[in-house]
Amino acid sequence: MFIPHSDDEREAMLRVIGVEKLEDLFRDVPAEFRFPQLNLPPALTEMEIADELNELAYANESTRDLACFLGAGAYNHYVPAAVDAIIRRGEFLTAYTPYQPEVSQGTLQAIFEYQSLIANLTGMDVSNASHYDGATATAEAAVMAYHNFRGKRTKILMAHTVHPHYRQTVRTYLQGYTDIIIEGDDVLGDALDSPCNTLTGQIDANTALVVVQYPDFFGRMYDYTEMVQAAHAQGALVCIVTNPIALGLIKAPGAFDADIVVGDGQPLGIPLSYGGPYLGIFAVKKDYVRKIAGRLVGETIDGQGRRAYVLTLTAREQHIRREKATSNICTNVGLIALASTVYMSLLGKHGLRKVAELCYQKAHYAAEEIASIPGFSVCSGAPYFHEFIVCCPTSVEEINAHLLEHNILGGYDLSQDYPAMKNQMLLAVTEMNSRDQIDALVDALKEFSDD
Amino acid sequence: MFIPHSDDEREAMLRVIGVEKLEDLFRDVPAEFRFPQLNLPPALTEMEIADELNELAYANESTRDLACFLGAGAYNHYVPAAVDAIIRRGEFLTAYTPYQPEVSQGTLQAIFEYQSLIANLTGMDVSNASHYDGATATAEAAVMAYHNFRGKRTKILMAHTVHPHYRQTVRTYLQGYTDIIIEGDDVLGDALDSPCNTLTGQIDANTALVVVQYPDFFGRMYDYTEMVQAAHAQGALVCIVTNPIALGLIKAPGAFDADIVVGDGQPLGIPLSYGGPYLGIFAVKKDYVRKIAGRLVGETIDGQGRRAYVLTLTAREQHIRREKATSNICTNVGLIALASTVYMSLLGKHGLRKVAELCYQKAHYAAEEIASIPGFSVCSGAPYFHEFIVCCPTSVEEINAHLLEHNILGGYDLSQDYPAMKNQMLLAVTEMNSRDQIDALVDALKEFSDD
Amino acid sequence: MTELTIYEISSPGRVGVRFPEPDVPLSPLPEEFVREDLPMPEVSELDVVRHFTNLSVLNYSIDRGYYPLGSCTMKYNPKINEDMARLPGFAFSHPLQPVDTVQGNLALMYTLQEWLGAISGFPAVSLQPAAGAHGELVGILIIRAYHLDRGDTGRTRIIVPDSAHGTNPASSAIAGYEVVNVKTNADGNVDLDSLRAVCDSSTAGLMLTNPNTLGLFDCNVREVIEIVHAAGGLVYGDGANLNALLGIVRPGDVGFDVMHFNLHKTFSTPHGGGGPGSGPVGVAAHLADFLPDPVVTILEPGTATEAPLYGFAHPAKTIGRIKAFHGHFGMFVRAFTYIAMNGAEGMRKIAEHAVLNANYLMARLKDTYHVPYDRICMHEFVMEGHYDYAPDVRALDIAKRLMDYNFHPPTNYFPLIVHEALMIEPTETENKQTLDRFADTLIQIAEEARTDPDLLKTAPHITPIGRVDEVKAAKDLVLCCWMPDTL
Amino acid sequence: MTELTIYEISSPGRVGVRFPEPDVPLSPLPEEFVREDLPMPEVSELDVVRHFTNLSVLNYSIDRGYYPLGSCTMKYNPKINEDMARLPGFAFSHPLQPVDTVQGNLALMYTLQEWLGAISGFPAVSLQPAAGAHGELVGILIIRAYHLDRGDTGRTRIIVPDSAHGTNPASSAIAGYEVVNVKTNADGNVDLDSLRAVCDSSTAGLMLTNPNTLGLFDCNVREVIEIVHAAGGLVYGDGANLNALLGIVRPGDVGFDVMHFNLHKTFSTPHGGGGPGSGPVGVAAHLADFLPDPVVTILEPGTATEAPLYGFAHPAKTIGRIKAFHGHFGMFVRAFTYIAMNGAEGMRKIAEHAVLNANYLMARLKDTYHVPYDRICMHEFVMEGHYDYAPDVRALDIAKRLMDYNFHPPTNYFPLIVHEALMIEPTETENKQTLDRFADTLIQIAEEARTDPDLLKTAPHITPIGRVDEVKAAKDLVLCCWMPDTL
Ligand SMILES: Cc1ncc(COP(=O)(O)O)c(C=O)c1O
Ligand SMILES: Cc1ncc(COP(=O)(O)O)c(C=O)c1O
Repeated sequence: MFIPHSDDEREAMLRVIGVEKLEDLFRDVPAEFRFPQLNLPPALTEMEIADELNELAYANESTRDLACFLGAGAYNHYVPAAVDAIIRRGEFLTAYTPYQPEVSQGTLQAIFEYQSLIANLTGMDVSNASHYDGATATAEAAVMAYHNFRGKRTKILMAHTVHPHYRQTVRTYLQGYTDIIIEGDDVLGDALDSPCNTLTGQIDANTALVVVQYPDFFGRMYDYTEMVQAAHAQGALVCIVTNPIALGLIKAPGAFDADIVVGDGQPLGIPLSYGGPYLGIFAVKKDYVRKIAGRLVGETIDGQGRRAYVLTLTAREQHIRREKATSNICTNVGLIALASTVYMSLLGKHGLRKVAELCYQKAHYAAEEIASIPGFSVCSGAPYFHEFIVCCPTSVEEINAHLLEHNILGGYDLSQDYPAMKNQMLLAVTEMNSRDQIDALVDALKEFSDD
Repeated sequence: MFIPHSDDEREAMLRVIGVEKLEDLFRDVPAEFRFPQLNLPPALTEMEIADELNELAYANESTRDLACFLGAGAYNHYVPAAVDAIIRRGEFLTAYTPYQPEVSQGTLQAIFEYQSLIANLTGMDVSNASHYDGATATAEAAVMAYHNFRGKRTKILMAHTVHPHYRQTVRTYLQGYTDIIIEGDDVLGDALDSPCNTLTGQIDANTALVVVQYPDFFGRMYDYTEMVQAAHAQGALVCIVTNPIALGLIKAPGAFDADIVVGDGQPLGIPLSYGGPYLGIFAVKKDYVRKIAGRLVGETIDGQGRRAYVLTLTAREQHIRREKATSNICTNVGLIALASTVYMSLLGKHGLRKVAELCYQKAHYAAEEIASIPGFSVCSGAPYFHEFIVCCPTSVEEINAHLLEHNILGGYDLSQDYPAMKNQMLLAVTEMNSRDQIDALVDALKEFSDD
Repeated sequence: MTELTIYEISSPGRVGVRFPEPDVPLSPLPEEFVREDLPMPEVSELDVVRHFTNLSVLNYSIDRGYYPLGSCTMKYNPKINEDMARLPGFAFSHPLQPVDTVQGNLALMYTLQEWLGAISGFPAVSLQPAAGAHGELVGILIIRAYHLDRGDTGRTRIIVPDSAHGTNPASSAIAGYEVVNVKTNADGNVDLDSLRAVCDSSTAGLMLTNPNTLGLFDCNVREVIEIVHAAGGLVYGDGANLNALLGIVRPGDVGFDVMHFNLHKTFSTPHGGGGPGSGPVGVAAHLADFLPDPVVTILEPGTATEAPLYGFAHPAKTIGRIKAFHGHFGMFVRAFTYIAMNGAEGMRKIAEHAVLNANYLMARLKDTYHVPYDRICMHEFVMEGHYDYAPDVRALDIAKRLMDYNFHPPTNYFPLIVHEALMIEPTETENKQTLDRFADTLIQIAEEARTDPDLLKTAPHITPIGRVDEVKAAKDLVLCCWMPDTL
Repeated sequence: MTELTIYEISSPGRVGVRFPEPDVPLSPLPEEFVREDLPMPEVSELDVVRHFTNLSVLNYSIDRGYYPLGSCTMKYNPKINEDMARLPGFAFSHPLQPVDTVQGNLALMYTLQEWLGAISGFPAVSLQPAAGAHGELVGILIIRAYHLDRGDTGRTRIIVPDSAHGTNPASSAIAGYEVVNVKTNADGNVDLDSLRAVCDSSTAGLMLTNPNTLGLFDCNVREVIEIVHAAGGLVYGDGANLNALLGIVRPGDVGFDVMHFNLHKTFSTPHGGGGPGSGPVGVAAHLADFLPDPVVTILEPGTATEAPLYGFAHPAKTIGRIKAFHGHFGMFVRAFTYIAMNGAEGMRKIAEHAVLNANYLMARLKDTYHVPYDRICMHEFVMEGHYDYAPDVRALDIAKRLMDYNFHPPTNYFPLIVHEALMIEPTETENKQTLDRFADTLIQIAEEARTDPDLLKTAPHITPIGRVDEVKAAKDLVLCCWMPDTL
C-alpha cells in the first residue's frame, strides 16, 4: 500500500545486492515456517477503510450523543481546537524521541515547558517528561520509593481511596518484589473513612511510601499536611495522586509537602478516546531527581553559547543502566504531554482557574439538586471537587439503564470495587455539563424517588 | 476574544500615542453615527459555539447520511486524508498572496505545480493560478475573447448544453458590455441536440467565442474537432468547459484544439461544502498567455542562480493596469488550488485514470439497470461519462421525495432549466456509489414502474 | 535549498493513493474518446506529504510570525474556524440538495446575512460574491441596474479616488463604465472641489474606501456622499478596511448605498496563500431588489417551538447569477464562528485595538520615518520608506531587510499617491511586545541604512532564496514544469 | 534563533481560550483548600499557536525527510490513521461506558487482537500494554506467573543476549529477576555454548530479539528456543523488529512463548516525538490464562444478521491490571486502519521491501564502511562509523555530519557489541532515489573525513543549534523554566 518500488527499481536493487529474487533474502528463516498464509481479510483501499471505520465509530454512543456524568478517572472536558492543530503537525507527530538535540529542539523545548508547567501546577520542583498514565506513574512511584531505601523499607501504605485501577496496577507491578508488603487499601471497611485516619497510625519505620489521592477517587479533598508530617517523622516518603484540572482552584499537593506527585493528565486537553492514550504525570522534590523514572529534559547551551535543550541525567535510564535503571520505561507519551502543554498554555492562569471553578460549581449544584430528591442523598462525607457519591434507592445498574434511555451516561457503580457501597454511584460534573443537562439528570432520577 | 492587550499595556500605548482613551482615536467619525449598538447575540466562548455549530451541522442530512446520485456541477468524490493534512498547515493556510517571493516559495512552487498539472491534464499550454469557480472562469473567458478582438467581434455563441449556472453567470458578467450579443443557448428547443449541430452554422466573422461543455451538462461527450475547425476558419476562439476528473479517462479538450479550457476543479479533492469554495480552472494556448485573467507563477532564478518562482506578467493585472487590466480578479482560490494539486499528485497517473474509470463504469451499470425498469429510460442520446438523463414516468420532484425516504439523494430535475425536459432527471454516479447503493436506487425507482 | 518539483520526483510505475476495483460489469468507452497518454506524476503518498510539507516551510505565515501587510488585515485566524467548516454535516452537503435537507446550512447563511447587515447598517445582504473584487463587480452592476431601472441611461462613469485599490477601477471597467479619477487632498481626504468638478449627470457612482488606503477616515464622508447623491449617483463602499469600523460606525448609516465585506480580512477566514476569500455585498433598501440571485430567506416563519423553514428567494430585479451555487459556504461557517464568538462588544473591541495598535506603531515610528499624513489613523497607516541620508535605499530594500529579522514586510508601493509607500496594518491580535520589536527593528534598519546601506540593498540574507530575477521570469515565461510531448 | 519559552512570552492579564460564566448558583470552596497563586503563563491563542508552530519547525521528522533510525522503524505514518482516530464516535467515548454503548470500539479491539494473533502466530493477545517496555514487563510477569502457578519457585533468572535493547534487562529487573547475559557469536547469532552454559533450573526464561539488534535473523532460533525450553524456561520475543517478519515467519510458529508488538513501529502509528506507543502482548496457548486483566471477548456470538455482543473477559490466572482502563485505544484505531489497508499480501510486501531496502543500502555502503557481520540482513543493518585513515572521526561525527545533508542520522552506539555502531533501518516506505542519495552522502562523508575531517568534527552546521554541552545540562540541572516563588 505504501511501498514506492516499481518493478524496475526492485530488479535493479536485487541486482546490486546480488540475489535474484526477494525470497532469496529470507534464507535464514527456517524453511518450514517461511511465508505462512496470514488469516487476514483482503486489503481495503483508503476509501473503503474510511467507510468501514465511520460505521464502527457510528456504532458507539459517545459523550457527543449522551450527556456524560461519568468520570472515575477519565473526564469529559472541552479541548480547544488549537491543541489538535498543533499536535497534528507532522514535525511533532512523526519525530522520534529527541535523541539528537540538534534536530529536535522543537520536541525538547516543548517537553521542557511541559516539565515546567507540571512542576508549577503541582507545586513540585521537577517533573519528568511523562509516564504512560496515572496508574503506571503511581506504580513507578512505589518502585522508586522502594529503591530509594535500597530495599530496606518494604511496606507500602496505599489508601483505599486511591483509584481502584491504580491500586491494582501497583500490585501488578510489584509482584516480582517478593519482600514488599502493600497495606492500607482495605475496601471492605468503611470506604468513606479518611485516609488521614486509616493510614496515619500504620506508618512505621519500615514504611517506604504512603500513597493517597487528592481529590480522592470519590472526589473528596483532605488536608494531608499532618499525615505527611507523620510519614516524614517516620522517614517515609509520601506520594499524592492528583487530578491536575482541580489544581487550577485547589491547593497544590506540593503545599502538603508531598515528595512525589503523580496523576493522570487526561483532563488537560486529552480526548477520552475510550481510555487512552492518556498522560502519566510524575513530579518530585529536588532531592529525588536522580531517582525519578523516565526522561528528563534539561537546559544547556550549544557550542556558540546559544540556549539549547537536551535529554539529561540519562544515566538513570535503561539504555545506559540496563538492569540497574530506575525504570524500564523508554517510549513515554510525548505527543500527549505536548497536547497538555498546549492546553495549559492556551488556558493559562485564568482559564485553568475558570475550568476548575466551573467543574466545582456545577458539581455542587448537581449534588444539591440530587440531594433534594427523596430517596437520594449525597454521601461523600467530606468536601469534594467535581465528583461526589450519590446514595440511591436502587441499584446503580438499574438507574444507569434508565438514564441511558434519556440519553444520559450515568455515574460509576462503586459497588464494583467497594462491596459495601451498594446502590452508591459516583457522579462527575464538568464544564461540559450545562445546567439543562444537570436538570435533565435530576428529572430522570426523580422517577426513582421514593416519594 | 482574540485581543491580547492587558489594561496596563493599553494604557501605556495610549500614553505613547498621546490620547487619553480609546474613544479619542475615533474623532474623525461623525459623532451622530459613532459607536452604534450592534444587534448581535451575546458573545459565545469556543466551547459554546462548537456546540451550536455541531447542532446546526447535525440538522443537515449530508451525503454522509444519504446515498448521493446528485451531481449537476458538484460531485461527491473521495478525498484522501493527506489532502487536508497538507492544506491545514498554518504555513499554507495563513499566508497571503505570494507578493514577496523570498518568503513565499512554498505557495509559489505549489501554484507553479498546479499550473503544470492543469495544463497537462487539460492538454493546454498554460494554466493560470486559479479563478473563483467554473462559472466565473467561463465568464472571464468570454471577457477575454471580447478583448482579444478589441471589441471588434461582438457575438458569443454559447451552447445550451453548458451548465445553466455558468450560462447565467456569463450573462451577468457581460451585461455592461452593451454591444455583446450572446446566442446559441436556446433552452426551449430540443435540449438533446448536439451543439455541433446547433452552433456550427451560427459561427460567423462577428463571432468572438464559441463556448461548449465536455462532458456537457447532461454528462455527454462529443468530438468537437470539426466544430473547433469551423470556428477557427471564421477566426473565432473556442472555449471548452470541462470536468477535470473525466480527463483521467477521456481525451483532453486540448486535443480538440480548444483555445481556452475552463471548468470547475471541485472534483479534484475539494469537499462539496454546500457549493463552495470550489476551484475555477482557466487554461489557454500559449498565444493567449498575455490575455489571461488572474495570476501566473513563473520560474526564474535568484541572485545566486538558484531556481525560484515569482508572480509574473503582473502588468496584466488590476493592481498595475487598473481599469485596463484583463480582469478585476485579485484574491483567487489559492488554497483550493493547492488542495487539487495535492489530490492530483496523490492519485497521479494511475489513480486519476482509476477514479475516472470507476465513475464511468458505475454510471453505465446504473444506467443499464435503470433502463431496464419499465417506465424508465435513459435518454442521453449520446455517449456519456458519469452523468446521464433518465426519463421518468412521473415528476422528478415526486421521485426524489420518495428516494429521500430511502436515504437516497436523487438526481437533478432538468425541467428547472429546460422546460421541455419534464420528468427528466440527471443522475450522477461516482466511485463513492457502491453497487449496493446503485441497486438500492434501482429498487426504489422500481416502485414507480408502470409495470 | 530548492525543492524538486512534483514532476521531478515522479518515477514510472509508482502509485500513491489507490482505489478499489470496479464492483460492476464493465462497459467499454467509445474508442474515439479514449485518452492515450496521461502526463501526470507517479509518486507515493510519502513523496507527496514530504514534498508539500517541505514546500510549506518555505512560506512566511501568520502562524509563524508578524504579518503587518497593509490592506490585508492579517489577523489571527482561529483554529476553531477550521474545525467547524469541516463538520461532516457542512462539508459533505451538496449545493443542490432539497432545502428541507439542509436547514442547518440555510439557517447559518440567513443568520450571517442578518449579522453582516447589523454590523454594516445595510438591510439586505448577498453572500454570493467569491472575493472583494467579485463583490465590487456585483455592487457596480447593481448600481448600473438601479439607474437603468429608473430609465436613467446616461450614466456612464464611475468616479474612483486616486488612492483606490486597483480592483476598484478594474471592476468598474468590467461593468462597462468609464473610470474617472478624483484627487486626494493634503489631509488625505477626497478633494471635495475635484469631486464636485467631476460629478454630473454622467456619474453613475463613486467607489469610496473609508478608511481609505492611507488608513485615514475621510472626515468629509458625509459631504462626499451628498455631492455624489446630489448628482444622482450612488456611492459604493469598498469594505476591505471594515476592521477599523466594527462597532464604531456603520457605513449604511452614513449613507453608503452598497458595500462589500471581505470575510477573509475582517472576519478572520484564512487567506490561504491567495484565497479562497468571500466578498458578501450589503445594500441599502432601494437596492435590495437588484441583489444577485438567489438570497437566503425564511419561507415559513418559525413558531415558539419550531424553527422557521429557510429557503431561497429570487430578488425581483436581480442582476442575475454571479457564480455557480451559493457562494463560499466554507468561509461563511468560519465567519459565523468568529462573529458569534465576539458579539457586539467584541466587534467594537476589535476595531478599537486594531486602531490602537496602528496609532501606537505610527507614534513609535514617525520620528524615524516620514509619515505624509500626520493625523490619527485608523487600522493602518502609510509611511515613506526612504531616508534623506541614504538616497539609494528604497522602500523595497527596507521591506526585504525586515525579512532578515523574521518579519513579513508591510505592503509596499501602494497606495500609489505616497512616495515609496510602506503601508502598515498591525491588526488587533498582535501584542505590544511584538509591535515594540517591530518598531525597534525598523528604527535599527534606519540606522543600518546610515552605517551600512548595502545590508539593505542586498537583503534578505536568511530566506530560502534571495531577490529574484523578475525580468527573466517575464521574458522566459516558464509557466509549467513539464510540457507533455503530445503538444 | 532560540525561541523564548512560554513563560517568557507570558504577560500579566493576557487571556487565551475563554470559558463561559457559571450558569448555576455558586457554592464557596472551603477556605483551607483555596489555592492562592497559580503560576501558569498568561498568553493569547495567537501566542500559543505561533510559539508551538515555531518550535515544531526546529524538529526533524518523517514528514520532512529520511529518518533511518535503526530499531525504530520510522516508516511513513499514513494520514488517514489520524483522521480515523479522531472520529467522534471513537475519540469521545468514555472508557467506563456500558459495553452495549461501545460495541464499535470493542469490535475494533477484538478484531485487532485476532489480527495480531494471525500475524504473529499467537492464539491470545492483550492490547493493554502502553509501549514496548511495558509489554516486556507484562511478558516477564506472565512468565513468572506461569512458573509459580506450576509450583516452580526456583526460577530466578532471565537470560538476555548482550545485543539486547536496554529495556530487556530493565524489564526483567523490575519483574524481580536477576539478569544473566549471553554472548553473541561471530556470525551475529546467540552463542549456543554460552547459552547452554547458563541454562539451568534457575532459568525463568530468555528474552530474544529476532531479527536481533544487529538486524540479523538468528539462524539457530529453533535450537535457542529448544535449549531454553529444555531447561524449563520460556522464551520471550522482543517484537520491536517484527517489521522484518510480517508474512515471512510467525514467531508463535517457531516456538516463542510470548512476544510484544510495537504498534508504533511495525504498524505505522506515529511516534509523536516520544510516544504514545502501544505494546500489545501475544502469548502461546499455555500462557493465555495469565494475560493482564481484562481482554476483549465475544459475550454472545453473532448470527447471520446480527453482530456478536463484545465485552470484557478476565483471564483465569491473570497477572492483574497493568494500567488504567484498556490500553492506548487511539493507537489501536490507527494500527487497525493500517492492517486493514494492507491485508495478508501487503504484510509480506512490507517485510520484503523493508529487507530489500536494508540489503540494498548495505550493499551500496559495505565497501566504504566496515560491516562487522557480513551476511544478508533483515530490515536493518549495523556498520561501524569510523575510518582507518581518520582516527579522530567517530560515529557521532558522521551522524552529526549527515544532518548537514538533511538526513536524520542512524541510531548510534547501539547495539553495544559493535564498535562505533551506526544502525541503519531504511524502512519499506522509502524509495530507491532516497536510498541512493543517502548512500552517496555517506560515501561523500567518508571522502570528507579524508580531506577535511574538521567538517565532521564540527558538524552539524546548518541545524538550528550546534552540538550541545551535555555535561553542563547534567551539572546545572535546569529542568524547569520558572520556579514559582512559593517554593
Ligand atoms: C482596499 C482593497 N479593495 C479591494 C481588494 C480586493 O479584494 P479581494 O482580493 O478579496 O478581491 C483589496 C484586497 O487586497 C483591498 O485591499
Ligand atoms: C529492540 C527494542 N526493544 C524494545 C524497545 C522498547 O520499546 P518502547 O520504546 O516502545 O518501550 C525498543 C525501542 O526503542 C527497541 O528498539
